[in-house]
Amino acid sequence: MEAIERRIEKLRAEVRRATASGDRVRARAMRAELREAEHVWDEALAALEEKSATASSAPVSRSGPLLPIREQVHQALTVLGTPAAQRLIIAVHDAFFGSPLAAARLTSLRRDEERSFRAAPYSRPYYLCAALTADLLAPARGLLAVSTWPMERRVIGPLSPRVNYLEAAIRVAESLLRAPEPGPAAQRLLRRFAVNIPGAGDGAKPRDPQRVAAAARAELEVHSGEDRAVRSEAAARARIQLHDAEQLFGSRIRVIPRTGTGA
Amino acid sequence: MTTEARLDRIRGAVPPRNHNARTIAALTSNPGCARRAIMDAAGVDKQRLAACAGFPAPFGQSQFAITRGNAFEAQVKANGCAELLRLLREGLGLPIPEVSYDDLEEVAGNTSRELRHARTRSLLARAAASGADAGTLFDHPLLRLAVAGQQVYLEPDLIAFQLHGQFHVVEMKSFAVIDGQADGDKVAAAATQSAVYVLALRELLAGEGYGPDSVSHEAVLVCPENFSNAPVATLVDVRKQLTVLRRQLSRLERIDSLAELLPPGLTFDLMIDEAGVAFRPAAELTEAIRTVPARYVPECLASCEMCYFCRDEARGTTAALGRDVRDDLGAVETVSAVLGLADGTLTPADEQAEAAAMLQAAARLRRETPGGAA
Amino acid sequence: MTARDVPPVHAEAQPPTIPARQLPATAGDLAEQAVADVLAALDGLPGSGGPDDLTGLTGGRHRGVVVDSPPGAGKSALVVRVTAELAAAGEPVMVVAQTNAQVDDLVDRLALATPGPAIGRLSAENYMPTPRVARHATVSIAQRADDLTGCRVMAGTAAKWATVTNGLWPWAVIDEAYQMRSDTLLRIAGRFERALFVGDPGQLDPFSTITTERWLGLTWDPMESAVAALLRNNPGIPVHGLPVSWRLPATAVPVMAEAFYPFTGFRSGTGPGGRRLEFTTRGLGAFAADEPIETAAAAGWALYELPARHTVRTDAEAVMACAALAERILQRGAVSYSERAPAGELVTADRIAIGTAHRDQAQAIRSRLGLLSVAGVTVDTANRLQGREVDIMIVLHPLSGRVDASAFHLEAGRLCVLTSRHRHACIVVARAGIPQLFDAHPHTEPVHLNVPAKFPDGWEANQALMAHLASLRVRSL
Amino acid sequence: MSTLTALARAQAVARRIAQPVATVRHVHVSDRPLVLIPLALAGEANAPLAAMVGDEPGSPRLVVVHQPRNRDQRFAFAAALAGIVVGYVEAFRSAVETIPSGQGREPRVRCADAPQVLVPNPAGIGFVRLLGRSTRFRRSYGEYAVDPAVPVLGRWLTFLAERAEYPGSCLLLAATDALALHWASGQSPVEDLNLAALLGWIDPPAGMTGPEAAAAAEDPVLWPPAGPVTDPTFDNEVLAPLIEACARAGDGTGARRRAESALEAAVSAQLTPTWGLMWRGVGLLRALPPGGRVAARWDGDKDAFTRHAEHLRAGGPPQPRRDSAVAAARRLDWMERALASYAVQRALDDPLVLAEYRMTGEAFVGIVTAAEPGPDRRLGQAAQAAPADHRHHGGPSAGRGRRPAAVPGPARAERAGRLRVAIGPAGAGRTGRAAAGRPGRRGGPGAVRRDGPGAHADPGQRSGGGRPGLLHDAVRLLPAVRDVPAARGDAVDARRPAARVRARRRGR
Repeated sequence: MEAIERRIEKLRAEVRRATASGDRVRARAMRAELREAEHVWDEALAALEEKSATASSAPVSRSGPLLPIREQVHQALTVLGTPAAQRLIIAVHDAFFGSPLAAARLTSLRRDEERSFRAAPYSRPYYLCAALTADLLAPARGLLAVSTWPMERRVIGPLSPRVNYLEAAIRVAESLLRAPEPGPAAQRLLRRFAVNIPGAGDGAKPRDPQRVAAAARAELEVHSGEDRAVRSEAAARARIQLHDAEQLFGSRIRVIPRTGTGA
Repeated sequence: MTTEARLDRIRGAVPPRNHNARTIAALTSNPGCARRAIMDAAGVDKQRLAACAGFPAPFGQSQFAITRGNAFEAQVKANGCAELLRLLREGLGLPIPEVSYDDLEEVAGNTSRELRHARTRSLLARAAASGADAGTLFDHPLLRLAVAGQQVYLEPDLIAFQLHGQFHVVEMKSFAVIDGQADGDKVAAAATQSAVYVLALRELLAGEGYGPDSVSHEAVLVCPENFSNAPVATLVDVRKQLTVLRRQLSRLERIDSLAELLPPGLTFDLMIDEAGVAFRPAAELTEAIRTVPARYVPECLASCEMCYFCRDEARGTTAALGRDVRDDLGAVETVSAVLGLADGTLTPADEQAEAAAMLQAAARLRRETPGGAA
Repeated sequence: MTARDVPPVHAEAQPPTIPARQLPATAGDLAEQAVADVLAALDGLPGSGGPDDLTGLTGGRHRGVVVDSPPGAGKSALVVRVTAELAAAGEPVMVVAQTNAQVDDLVDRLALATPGPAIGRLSAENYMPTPRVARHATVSIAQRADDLTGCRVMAGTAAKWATVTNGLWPWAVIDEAYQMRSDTLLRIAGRFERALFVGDPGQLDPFSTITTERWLGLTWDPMESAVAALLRNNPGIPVHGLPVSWRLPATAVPVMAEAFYPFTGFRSGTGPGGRRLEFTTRGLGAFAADEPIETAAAAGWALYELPARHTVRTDAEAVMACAALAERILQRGAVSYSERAPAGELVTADRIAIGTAHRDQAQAIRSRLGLLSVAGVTVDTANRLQGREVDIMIVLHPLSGRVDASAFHLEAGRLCVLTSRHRHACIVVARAGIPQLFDAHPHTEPVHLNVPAKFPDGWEANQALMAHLASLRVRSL
Repeated sequence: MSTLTALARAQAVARRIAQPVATVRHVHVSDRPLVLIPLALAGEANAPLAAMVGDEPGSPRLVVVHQPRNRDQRFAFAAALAGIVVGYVEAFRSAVETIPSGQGREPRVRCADAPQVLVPNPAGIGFVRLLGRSTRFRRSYGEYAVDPAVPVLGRWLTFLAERAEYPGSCLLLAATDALALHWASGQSPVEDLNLAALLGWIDPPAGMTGPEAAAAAEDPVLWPPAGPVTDPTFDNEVLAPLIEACARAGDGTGARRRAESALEAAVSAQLTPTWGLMWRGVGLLRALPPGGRVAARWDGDKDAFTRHAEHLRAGGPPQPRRDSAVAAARRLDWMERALASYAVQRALDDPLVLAEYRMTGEAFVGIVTAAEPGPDRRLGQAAQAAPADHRHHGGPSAGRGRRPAAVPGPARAERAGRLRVAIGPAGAGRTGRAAAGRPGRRGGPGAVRRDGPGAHADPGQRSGGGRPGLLHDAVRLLPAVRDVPAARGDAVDARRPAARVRARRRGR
């Protein structure tokens, strides 16, 4: 035991010296050894504890409804009714379905969906797909949408991020009204929306959903007209220009990137 | 040999370290240092060089700081910059209709810098031209600035337009503003970096035929407030930083005069093999580095990767003890000379006579004072 | 001049007859318009209110007028005139200046300008009346305001006024307001209803021995100048500017305006050639000091450059050079021709000053002058020369002989004071290599939020001035 | 900084060991100081990571946050720290002493002693200030309620941090400041901010020279930074994996317990070396004989402590976020006076400090041959410099003896009077006014010995020479007689601390 701890100390020092002197190669090697040693130490300690037989209760991990991740995301997106980014999807799901979403698995989701679509088009009732940028009809960074939504809803013009945000706020507020007794997570979510919408509420006081929705509608008035114009124009283009897969997952320019010569 | 070729030789067989706002800002921290000027102009990897010469820099960034920084920026920009819009509206009077958001971090899934820069240029030009309803928030635009002859790509966090009818550089930093105040050095660094972006943005718009007034000299600094994660925006006047930067950049243009003084064969090449291991002997490097005069002051310890090397070189000089100390010692250059003059064993040169008188008086006082131990 | 040092002069040169010196400049020099404007502005002020209006703690109505005055724009004359007018209108006025010398000057000039109302000189217990105060029958001196009842005009230093704890004056006239700290304003703000703040924004800021970041960004930061705090708290307060410098010659104004008053600017009261400096004797180039003083006489400026060298503060060569210049000017019998003395008047020792950054430098120059037995030339630091006026100014450049430029030595206000005292010519003495200091100067000063950036920036201002002087450089032998 | 201190640094370089710049101790060192070494998580605003704290060299106590980003754990940390710090501080409220206050007024009662908290460096003081700010407004009820001890801690920490700005106060000290006040190292003031390096210069381990010890001290692996900032390589290679491990392991599992103990071990390893340094520093300071006026200044600290304790007992409000205009003006006035009298007291306590003023011609040495009462009240303490041998140090003075606490000894007559001084050790017998208030008269007609290099300057001219005497400073700083140009005339010297303060905030 002592020996291992001393070794760990020594390795840590080594790694730090290596990184400090910019020697990445050596650092990597040392780090590997260190992790190994730490693992050994952990094992050994664990073994000791087993002997001393401390009946530590097994971890009780909060297990939500065992839906596949795409179902959970679909639920959240359905609440929002607009393309949304990971953070928001997770927050919404947490607020209304009370089970945590594994963020890690979300990142790969869009790629998986695209693969499955290209393998067997339209074999699923819906796909979690991309939102498309209005100008280039390319996938908008980090946004998820539902394939069954009309194209107008899935294209993103310059005003759309704000418009979507306001619409999401309205939807969340309304769902909150419908919910029998909304939990604190839902309350927090609404508050986070309210802070950033003029006239939606003041200070840290819990806000009433109607007021938030009303405020959101008021600002929406300002943007919606112009936004809708851009979106429907883009949607029209998309319907003509893009083939099926692109309709859902966007088109990418493939430029051979010239290697930056520092200039 | 052209200056460019000369600088390439000095850097050695590695691609130049690209400048960024931080390194450009650093040009102002010790502009009197020829060593630093040459290395920066040549794009030398000072961190690695110092390490190979046996004096690894005392820097390095904690991943906690990095994570925190990214998380904060992401939070402020989430949902079409919802939080940022609130700050710009409440704090700086951005009109409600101004919510347009353009993401310039990639162009249709492509992240080539040329492409991004071209798109940045066209979008900003359009906004400038049509004034209203043509873009308000531009996320991660890619600008360009000529530094020592090379075109450097710069990526401000965000640029806001239609704020008082001008473009504003928005800089997001994760250091806290507590009761309206933040760490003065961090703010200074942020201000200088913003100034770099302002310069680059003005250069871009000048190319489109717009005057400097199209870009505000007030940058918007967004930081977490007090001990929360809630962001707060403050306007920072960067006019001083702009004048300083312009001057230092123009001096960097004249780097050739400096380069000419150096031995033609000079190079800091580390002889790195394909495994990424450097083979150049430290002694050789040391010799090479020393051919370029440095201007070490203790403040370098906070800003320059070469600091430990230069400090070691400067041992025994009064400069190594700090500006004030050197002043108080009558600008005598070395410690040994100071002590020699003080105890009279060194006969002062004419220009040292007064310093000598002063030092002797000081030495006498320390001697005479019980416990002075002089 | 004592007999000992007879200059090498040309026999036929005759010193001109010297007209009697007139009284120091007063309203005569002052643009009537400016006075009228200010009085009108003061008329417009609302009446009494909580003293807090001034310090801005409650904001609200403005009860002050600020007058920015570039060097020699008739600031004191304005103060005297306005005070006189207000007093004449029958209302008590408290006059506030920053030093006893300033107060004495004002009292003297007030007494001369207004034989009418009695003037009270509020003073510390150990104050000894200067002749220029004592000579006036209408001036009475006391330590307590209560002992001066009946004096319609009462003058004292801000520090003294801060000890006056009761009484409310309808009017206050505050001179050199940019040199008053805002905490002092806070102390005296309770004593008056309406105030006129007069000062030169280009000069040195007030100062504290304490270094703390505690109050940074507060609009009532006690380390700020009174005017700065006043304006930050009451943005609406009217700010007037005196547009004309009656002191600085046409040769000086463009340079000074560009370097130190970039936003307001001002012009010279005298046109090109309106002032002339001549010598009654020829130099014959016998003295190193001849060329610089002749250059200065011709161009209004000269840079007397000594060989580059890192020196201690009291650089003996520089010290000797400064002293020699003064001595030589007197030897050569400089005569100044101006609107005041069209026939010309001899530049006597009391019309020459030598300015430095540090006291020990001033001290060294004094002793040097002592050895040359040149008497009567004022030698002092920028801080103490504020408000002084001379014909010829000799400046030991703050950066001369330094290894590096420091914030202190770059301070715009310091250089501005030193180079804005003269009516005719300014000679800057410096070691070579100052421009290099600018380029090498590290810009590492911290930046603080909600603290307005201060302009002009000393680094820039210094460069502007040096750039101008470069063409008027005389290298020492 | 003066030429003498600078020269001492040069000598330190040559002799490879720090040189004394004081002959007596100018800070009070408690018999039972509380050493506090805080660590914060990089990138966050005052997110505590750990603290090693205690008033016993042998028994440091360690408080660690396993999830520094978790706000609840932050306040749990504050509560744990409160248990130690508040306990230590309030223990001093019990014992009181009675001060006869003369003039028929009844005697005062104040705490017999006061707490003294020692942190490694100025950044440590900054941490105390911020932790105080982040906790003193917390409520122990309602939403986000915290342990009742937390706001109390916040108010005490704030009190200490504010006191630390007060010249001459010793309630909260940074070890590097206290040491640098007494020794000049052979490195720059910036580098002096590294406690390990500074102590290396002052007290190198056997067989090592100062510079060697200082160089060794810069290896963050051997000598971890004294906080609050941790070394980046420690963050990335050690701390991050351990925190991650804690997060991964489920509550109450053996894995979690193991991860936590591993984290605690690692953090404690970062703190222990500094803990040792702190007590070594305390030892070095204790070894110095205390200056004559140190105790009097500590009495001032006791008064301040007593006042704040009363304020708390009376249920007074917490310190505001920022000073109001009036509070700011008043505080600045206090601080300026304190600074003036502190400078004077140090000069009077310590010939080596006085020597700095002799160097600049602000003070001089002579034999007091006679003293006659006179009207000049400004002579202040000048007469009391070193009463024992009647050597008279003209110049330094607290002015008007406004702070009698700081004015021990001699008769009023002497304080308000005219001195006849024989100048110089040689006692040439020339006499003159020893010290007067106005710059124009300081030094007076009688020539005094000029210690500085400008000795050639004719004495009659001394008046304006150099900076104005401390005497003048002190007098000027009383607002009633503040003389603005003179005040600004001191810019030269006052900018220096400014420069140092900036340097500090850069150093560790």
